[in-house]
Amino acid sequence: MSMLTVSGSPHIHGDDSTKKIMYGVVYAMIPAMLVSVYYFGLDALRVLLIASVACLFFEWVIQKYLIKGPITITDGSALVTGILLAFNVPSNLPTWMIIIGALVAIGMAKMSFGGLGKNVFNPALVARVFLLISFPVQMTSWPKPQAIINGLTDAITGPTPLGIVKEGLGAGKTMSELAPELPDYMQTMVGQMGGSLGEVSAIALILGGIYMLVRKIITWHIPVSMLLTVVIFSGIFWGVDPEHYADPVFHLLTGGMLLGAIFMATDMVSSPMTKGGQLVYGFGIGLLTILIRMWGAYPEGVSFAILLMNAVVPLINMGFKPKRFGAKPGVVIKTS
Amino acid sequence: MDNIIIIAVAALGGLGLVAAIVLYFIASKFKVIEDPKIDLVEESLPSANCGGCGYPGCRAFAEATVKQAKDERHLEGLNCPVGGNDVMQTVGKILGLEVEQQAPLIAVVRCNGSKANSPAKINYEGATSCTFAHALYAGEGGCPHGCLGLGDCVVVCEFDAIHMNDELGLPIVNDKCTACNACVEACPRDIIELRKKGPKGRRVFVSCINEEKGGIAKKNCEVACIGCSKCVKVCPHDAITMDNFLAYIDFEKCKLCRDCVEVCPTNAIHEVNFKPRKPKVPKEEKPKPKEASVVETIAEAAPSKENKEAPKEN
Amino acid sequence: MNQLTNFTKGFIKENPVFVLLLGLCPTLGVTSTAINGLGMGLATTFVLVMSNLVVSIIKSMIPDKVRIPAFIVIIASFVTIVELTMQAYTPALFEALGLFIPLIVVNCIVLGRAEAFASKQSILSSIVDGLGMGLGFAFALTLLGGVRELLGSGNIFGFELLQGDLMLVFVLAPGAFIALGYLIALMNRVAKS
Amino acid sequence: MIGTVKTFSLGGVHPEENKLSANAPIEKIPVPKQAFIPMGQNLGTPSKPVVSKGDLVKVGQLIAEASGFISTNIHSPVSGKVLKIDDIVDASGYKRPGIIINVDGDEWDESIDLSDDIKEDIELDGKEIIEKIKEKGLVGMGGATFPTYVKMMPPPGKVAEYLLINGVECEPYLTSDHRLMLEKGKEILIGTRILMKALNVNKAIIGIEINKLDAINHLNELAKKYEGIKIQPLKVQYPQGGEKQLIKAALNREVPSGKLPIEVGCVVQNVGTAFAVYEAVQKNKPLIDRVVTVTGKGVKKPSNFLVRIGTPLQDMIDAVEGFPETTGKIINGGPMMGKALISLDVPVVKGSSGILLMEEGESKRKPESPCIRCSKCTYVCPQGLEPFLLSKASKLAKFDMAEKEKVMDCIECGSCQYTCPASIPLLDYLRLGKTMVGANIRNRNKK
Amino acid sequence: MASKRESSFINMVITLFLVAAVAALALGGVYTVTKEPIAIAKQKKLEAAIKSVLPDFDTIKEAKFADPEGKDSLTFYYAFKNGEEIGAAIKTYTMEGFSGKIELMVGLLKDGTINNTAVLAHKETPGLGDKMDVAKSDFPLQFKGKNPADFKLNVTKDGGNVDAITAATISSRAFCDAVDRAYLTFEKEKGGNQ
Amino acid sequence: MEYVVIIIGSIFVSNIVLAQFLGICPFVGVSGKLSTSVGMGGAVLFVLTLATIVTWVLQYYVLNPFGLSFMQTIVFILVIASLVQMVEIILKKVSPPLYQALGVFLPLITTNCAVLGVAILTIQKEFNLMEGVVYAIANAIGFTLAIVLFAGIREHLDLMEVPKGMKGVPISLVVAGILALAFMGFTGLV
Ligand SMILES: Cc1cc2nc3c(=O)[nH]c(=O)nc-3n(C[C@H](O)[C@H](O)[C@H](O)COP(=O)(O)O)c2cc1C
Ligand SMILES: Cc1cc2nc3c(=O)[nH]c(=O)nc-3n(C[C@H](O)[C@H](O)[C@H](O)COP(=O)(O)O)c2cc1C
Ligand SMILES: Cc1cc2nc3c(=O)[nH]c(=O)nc-3n(C[C@H](O)[C@H](O)[C@H](O)COP(=O)(O)O)c2cc1C
Ligand SMILES: Cc1cc2nc3c(=O)[nH]c(=O)nc-3n(C[C@H](O)[C@H](O)[C@H](O)CO)c2cc1C
Ligand code: SF4
Ligand code: SF4
Ligand code: SF4
Ligand code: SF4
Ligand code: FES
Repeated sequence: MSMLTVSGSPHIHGDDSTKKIMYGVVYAMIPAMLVSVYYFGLDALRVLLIASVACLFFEWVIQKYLIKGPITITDGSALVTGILLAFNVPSNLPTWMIIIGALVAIGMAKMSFGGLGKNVFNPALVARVFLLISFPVQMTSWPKPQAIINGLTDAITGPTPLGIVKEGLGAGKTMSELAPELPDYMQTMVGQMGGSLGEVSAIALILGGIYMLVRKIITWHIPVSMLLTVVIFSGIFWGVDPEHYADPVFHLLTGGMLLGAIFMATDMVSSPMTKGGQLVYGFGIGLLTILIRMWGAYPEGVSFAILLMNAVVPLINMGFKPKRFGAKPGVVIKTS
Repeated sequence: MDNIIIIAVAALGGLGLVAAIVLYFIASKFKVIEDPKIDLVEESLPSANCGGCGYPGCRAFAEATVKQAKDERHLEGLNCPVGGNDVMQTVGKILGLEVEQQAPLIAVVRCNGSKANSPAKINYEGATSCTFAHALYAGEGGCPHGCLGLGDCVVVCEFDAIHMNDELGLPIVNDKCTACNACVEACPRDIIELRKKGPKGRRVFVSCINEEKGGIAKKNCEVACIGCSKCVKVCPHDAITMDNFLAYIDFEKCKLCRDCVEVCPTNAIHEVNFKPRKPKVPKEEKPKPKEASVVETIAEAAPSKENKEAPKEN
Repeated sequence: MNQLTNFTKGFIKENPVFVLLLGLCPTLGVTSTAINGLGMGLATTFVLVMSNLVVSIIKSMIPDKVRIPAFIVIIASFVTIVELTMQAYTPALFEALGLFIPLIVVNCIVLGRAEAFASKQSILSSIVDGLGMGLGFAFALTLLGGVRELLGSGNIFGFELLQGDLMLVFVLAPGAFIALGYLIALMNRVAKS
Repeated sequence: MIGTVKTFSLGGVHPEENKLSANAPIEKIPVPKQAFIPMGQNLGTPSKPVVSKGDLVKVGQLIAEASGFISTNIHSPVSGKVLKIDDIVDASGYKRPGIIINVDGDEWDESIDLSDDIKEDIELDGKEIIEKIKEKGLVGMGGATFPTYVKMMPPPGKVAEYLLINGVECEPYLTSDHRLMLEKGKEILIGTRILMKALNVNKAIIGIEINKLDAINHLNELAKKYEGIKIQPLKVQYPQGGEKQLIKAALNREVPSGKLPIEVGCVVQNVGTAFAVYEAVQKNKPLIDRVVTVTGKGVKKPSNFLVRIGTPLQDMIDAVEGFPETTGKIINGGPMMGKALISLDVPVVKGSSGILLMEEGESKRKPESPCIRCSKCTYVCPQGLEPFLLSKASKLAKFDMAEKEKVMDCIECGSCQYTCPASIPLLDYLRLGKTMVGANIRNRNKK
Repeated sequence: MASKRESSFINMVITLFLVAAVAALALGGVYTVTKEPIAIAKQKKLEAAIKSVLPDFDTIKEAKFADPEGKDSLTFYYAFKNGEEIGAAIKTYTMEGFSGKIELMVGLLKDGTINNTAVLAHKETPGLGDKMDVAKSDFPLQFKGKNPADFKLNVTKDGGNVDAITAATISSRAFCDAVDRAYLTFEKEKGGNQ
Repeated sequence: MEYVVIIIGSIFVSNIVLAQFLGICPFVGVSGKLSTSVGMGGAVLFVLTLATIVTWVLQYYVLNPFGLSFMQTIVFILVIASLVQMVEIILKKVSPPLYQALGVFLPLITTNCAVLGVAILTIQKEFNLMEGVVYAIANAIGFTLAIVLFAGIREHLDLMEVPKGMKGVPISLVVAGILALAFMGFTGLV
């Protein structure tokens, strides 16, 4: 007989694990990855590869030489960050900038806090905003999507639909004047629009979202409250003045809205712990996104909104506690 | 042109005047009386805010000393373990009182059930918490009294004075110890005791608290005190008592003659910071379990170096 | 105290920025370039030395209750002198440092030193202390400015070292915090070894 | 038709059931050669021996008596000679006072009714029943071993309205309650009647999870005869057997934080307790034996045994054809709440509900990794706590925070740790937190 | 150490007064000394700006005019050489910058031709918007010698003649706006002034 | 509308701490606990508003008429220092609970750039008194917002095992940096 083990109860464990969750997210991102390669060609593959490898590499280096702790790069979290970072940049971003992004995501936003689970802000988004602020030119020139089957001609860059709207409205044009420049809904659903790798195809993202919901990797609370808020607020303005405000569906389908709602706002590490808190969090993101999109200088606000709400998460967690069992004082029942 | 200088002087001087007058007025009108000695005493304290004195922070301790000094004209029962005698002397001086000298104390780990002396018979999985493990079971080595080696004492030490020796699986105290009592309270098994540091840091103690009968104790741990009473008999100063098959050396009575150390058959009695014994009794004669001496060398080597630098020492 | 250690302590061991964390506003606010950092550092050094000097001269003449206001007036005078002088002779730097010149007044290092050191020590010690602390501050600001300038625009003291696109963020507010954060972490490491 | 299936609303998990011994009828196991009877067999104060070395005792004879309010009598489970009154090593490796008896034959105390017939009529009145329960040393058989008679005396001002009989047995592997309900259904129902009489209530609910459909149907059939006893089918959901969860499931009442079931007019007893009550009251038999499940994936013949208290576990292991070589962990109780034992050299006690021999592989915990703040522990906590936060607070000795976040409400069900994808020993730290916070509260109350 | 003065009322007041007075004295002194150089430095800066946007001149006449929107007034520095007006340097502004207000000095010749421009103050992003400064890029050079009468002060994207700074259309647009403001005011006041 | 611009601008777009770098010392120093940071925010709100009013009056009724604006710094700081001390003394006597909540932070505020900075900025931006007050209040709110968010994060980080080298100030500054990055999203709102 070998040595007996003692431990406290419970003595059995469910079969869920961090690894399974993280790779689940990776699987959920496969449709969007495929679409990005379809439309942006080998460049998309390059960005995906560089971002993932760089994230894994930096995690390994930091764990091995700086923190000198266990190496956990196989848990999949750095891979998720890498892919999401790739999803958040244009496909023509120079390689070295992607590597800087990975360093920021892993080194600054994740490992500086102690690694997986300890970070306050979403690493991939910190990296994206860092890159956006640092390299505005490269981060805002978007290759036009071109199906791979049309051949790999030199990519033509063009603005994103949100960029067109921001620019156009800024220059005093009206929505109807801008309409010809914008993709139609069908195109935005499939991915026929300018943008970052991962944000172009609504269908692919929704597919991934459904997969994660079914596997219980995420819950509906954050995406739904976020998107609902966006629809309601943009709807109000659009209803009042459709010439100067884009319609809600446009807001939903363009930019990083779905990518953010499904994959980034749902990052469990940087989102609230209770369902009530998650609803508030989603609401906040939606509100801030619309605020920035409509009146801010940047055409897209999802990343900023998520980061801003990341900062509020600790407060939300203090304010929103789960429904405690037996919180109400009991009623003494009298019988004869 | 020089006009501006005059105006400047007038304006700023006026402002200064007004400020001074108003401040003075308000200060005297809204004065809150607080004994200035409190500030003085607080300044002289180490500001560790460790609570070792029994008060919630240095300020509270300062208030208490000032109050007691005023009411009772002595500082008995008040001691800042971190600052030690020096600080209490200073405080005494500030308050115009004498403070009696207190012998310096140090934390002593009374268990030598190292991984080699008390090998694991059970595999433990779970929280690194002695308190939790203590509630769960007797311990990997089987001794229900011995050190669990999960380091609750190490965690609570504010002074970096106690560390886990991974090879032994036992905590080792160094000279940074301020005798704050935190580890003593943290240990669920009451293994740690504050004992007199002793002259030049020399002290003798029984490194075991196992109250089992000899055979059982020995089965769990090679270096356990088996209650044979040899040390009690040999001690010329009546410093050793035997209770529940466990010897205990009273540090008030112990004169550090070390006779007991030599007679202990399991080498459960430890001597620290003594010069190596003259080979009066050749070491080979006693088949000492190896690990026992390791503790001493470690405990000895580390602090003795620091002893030279530590100004506190005597 | 040995005047040499008194002087050098401000650089690493008791560096006002990296260790004592004082005067963080100018530290972050003006260090978009090394030269601004240096300018601010020197201006602060001047104020520090002069006010330490004056305070240690007149320390025994000042009653306790008005100690702080009196010190503040002294410090503020020197700040204003710096302000006026810079405005007259180095207008470009004055403009770059902007609001942070008058804010030297509230820089905790200045008042802290006057209060904690100069009001208790001899004149010479006070000057040396002021100089050490001031230069330590200047050192920290220049270092931070250099790092931010290099990463943000590829230059150091205006000389181009790196070319191409650099990380704008370091010139902006977030970069200031981030760069200082990592510099402090680095300094802690250096100080330990 | 079994009626609406209910369950509790907050949290819960559904581990693999693994009821390997569900079809194994209860077998009697031979009386041991030597019986080891620890004095601390109930929650509360240990009992005090009333026999001394060399005394001859009969089965059912009082050998130790209650020493305090929350304490119980202990009766000899065997007949023979008291070998000594000495320390016995308990399941954790600690010494506990106990009585060791050398068995000699199987001579029962005359007052015990040994006949097989079922005695329906309840002759004693309420007070006498409680007195009987106390005298016969009954403790809760559901695991907590709380002296049963204490539960039968609601504090002044509180009135019981419902008696709940806990037949949930939500722990994986364990089947003793299940078998008992199938084989001793009638006795359990009479026991329930007795308890109802003692508590002066006219409504009793027996909660059973629907993975024990046969038991539900069987008891439904029998209960037709008795007024006021309802069999409540429950969805399979751990920890439905927790009394607060059971009350919530059956009656949709929530026991307030820090309060007892009586606060919402309920008293909860385990089916085993009900059976023991029947035996004590109708047959005058003290609590000297109990049903124990011996099971595990490596066990050749998972069984349910009726064993005497004090029987060494080894005897039962022998009865299931030996100790599997692959065993890595021995658990007293189920895999979710049971206690790991450090050896088989310990006796069966009143609280032993099962012996689970876990395979080496499944008994090892997965290595801990960092909390990813997935909230799953919060979602499954039936008490609405935040285990990730409480365990962190306890680990970092922030006990004030743990107290504020209601660590004392934790029922130690282990759902959180079971679920945690990062395999964090949440419950270990929660227990630590409860220990320390409990001590703090006691100190405060003393002051 | 010398004993401290007691904190009596008189002591406090006198000390604070004295310290303040001495400080004021010193400050007044420094102020009088630096007053001139400060004024000169300011003047120099202004002159430098004017000089950089206008051809050689010897006298300057200052005037203020409301901008076309009538919200604010622009400062005009009419420059004369040998008594003849050669044009005006106009301190103009725009609120349309990426980060708010931008101030420019625009030199217009008598016929309204842009002689040159200079950036006085802005908060645009370094490396992007700040390229509108001559020191940083050639962007402002394209305005030199153009007359807004036939040179459309709009970025090409909006159908104008101005090539925007890469990735800083907003700043470029703002720049045009400021120049346009100067030009329009200049044209409006042309008749009135002479 | 002007006021809205001032308010949004001061709270979000150019947040006093995260974009203007004023009041960093208390932002880093007393943001360890949420309750303390709320207290600090309250104290700043109080002093900032009061100081801005007083200094504005001094500037426009004393310094400007007498051509003494070069003494702005010295006069302002003297006034602020005295003001803070007065408030402290009065508070300690009049309302000990309020003193406990706010007063303990008052000495810290004297050497807080935010107060002097905002006072000077109010003059530089040529605000009238009402605008100055709004500006001061908005900035104090901006300060409170930043410090409260920051304190929340730091309390959260207290439960995380941040690596040794980054523990304390470094990680706080990185958090502040990321927070500032996030706040850049508000660019252009006004
Ligand atoms: C200190 C203490 C006092 C108790 N007092 C009573 C009581 O007065 N009445 C009662 O019905 N149950 C009482 N109980 C029993 C509990 O309600 C409960 O049945 C017991 O703790 C086991 O439940 P569990 O297995 O769900 O934890 C008490 C329990 C404890 C620990
Ligand atoms: C998590 C948890 C699960 C439990 N599961 C059961 C169970 O399945 N069956 C049971 O009878 N008691 C179970 N109990 C014990 C009950 O809470 C309660 O103590 C018992 O039903 C009271 O009856 P007793 O005093 O007769 O044991 C459980 C307790 C807890 C905390
Ligand atoms: C950090 C950052 C700073 C920016 N600064 C400016 C700026 O100062 N001026 C400007 O016109 N655009 C600036 N932009 C870019 C605008 O957001 C917008 O993309 C651009 O003005 C319009 O794009 P285009 O010029 O390529 O058409 C900045 C972008 C970022 C990310
Ligand atoms: C549903 C889900 C969403 C995630 N989203 C992100 C993300 O947006 N950005 C990111 O860096 N990591 C993401 N991760 C991976 C992981 O949580 C992240 O690296 C941690 O924040 C690192 O501590 C996600 C993980 C999951 C399970
Ligand atoms: S905790 Fe123990 S070892 Fe540490 S200083 Fe206090 S008494 Fe000494
Ligand atoms: S001495 Fe006590 S607290 Fe320290 S490791 Fe051993 S058992 Fe734990
Ligand atoms: S063990 Fe405690 S905290 Fe964990 S799920 Fe059960 S009741 Fe909740
Ligand atoms: S289930 Fe585990 S990983 Fe998830 S929040 Fe709870 S403790 Fe953290
Ligand atoms: S330097 Fe600004 S608050 Fe300290």
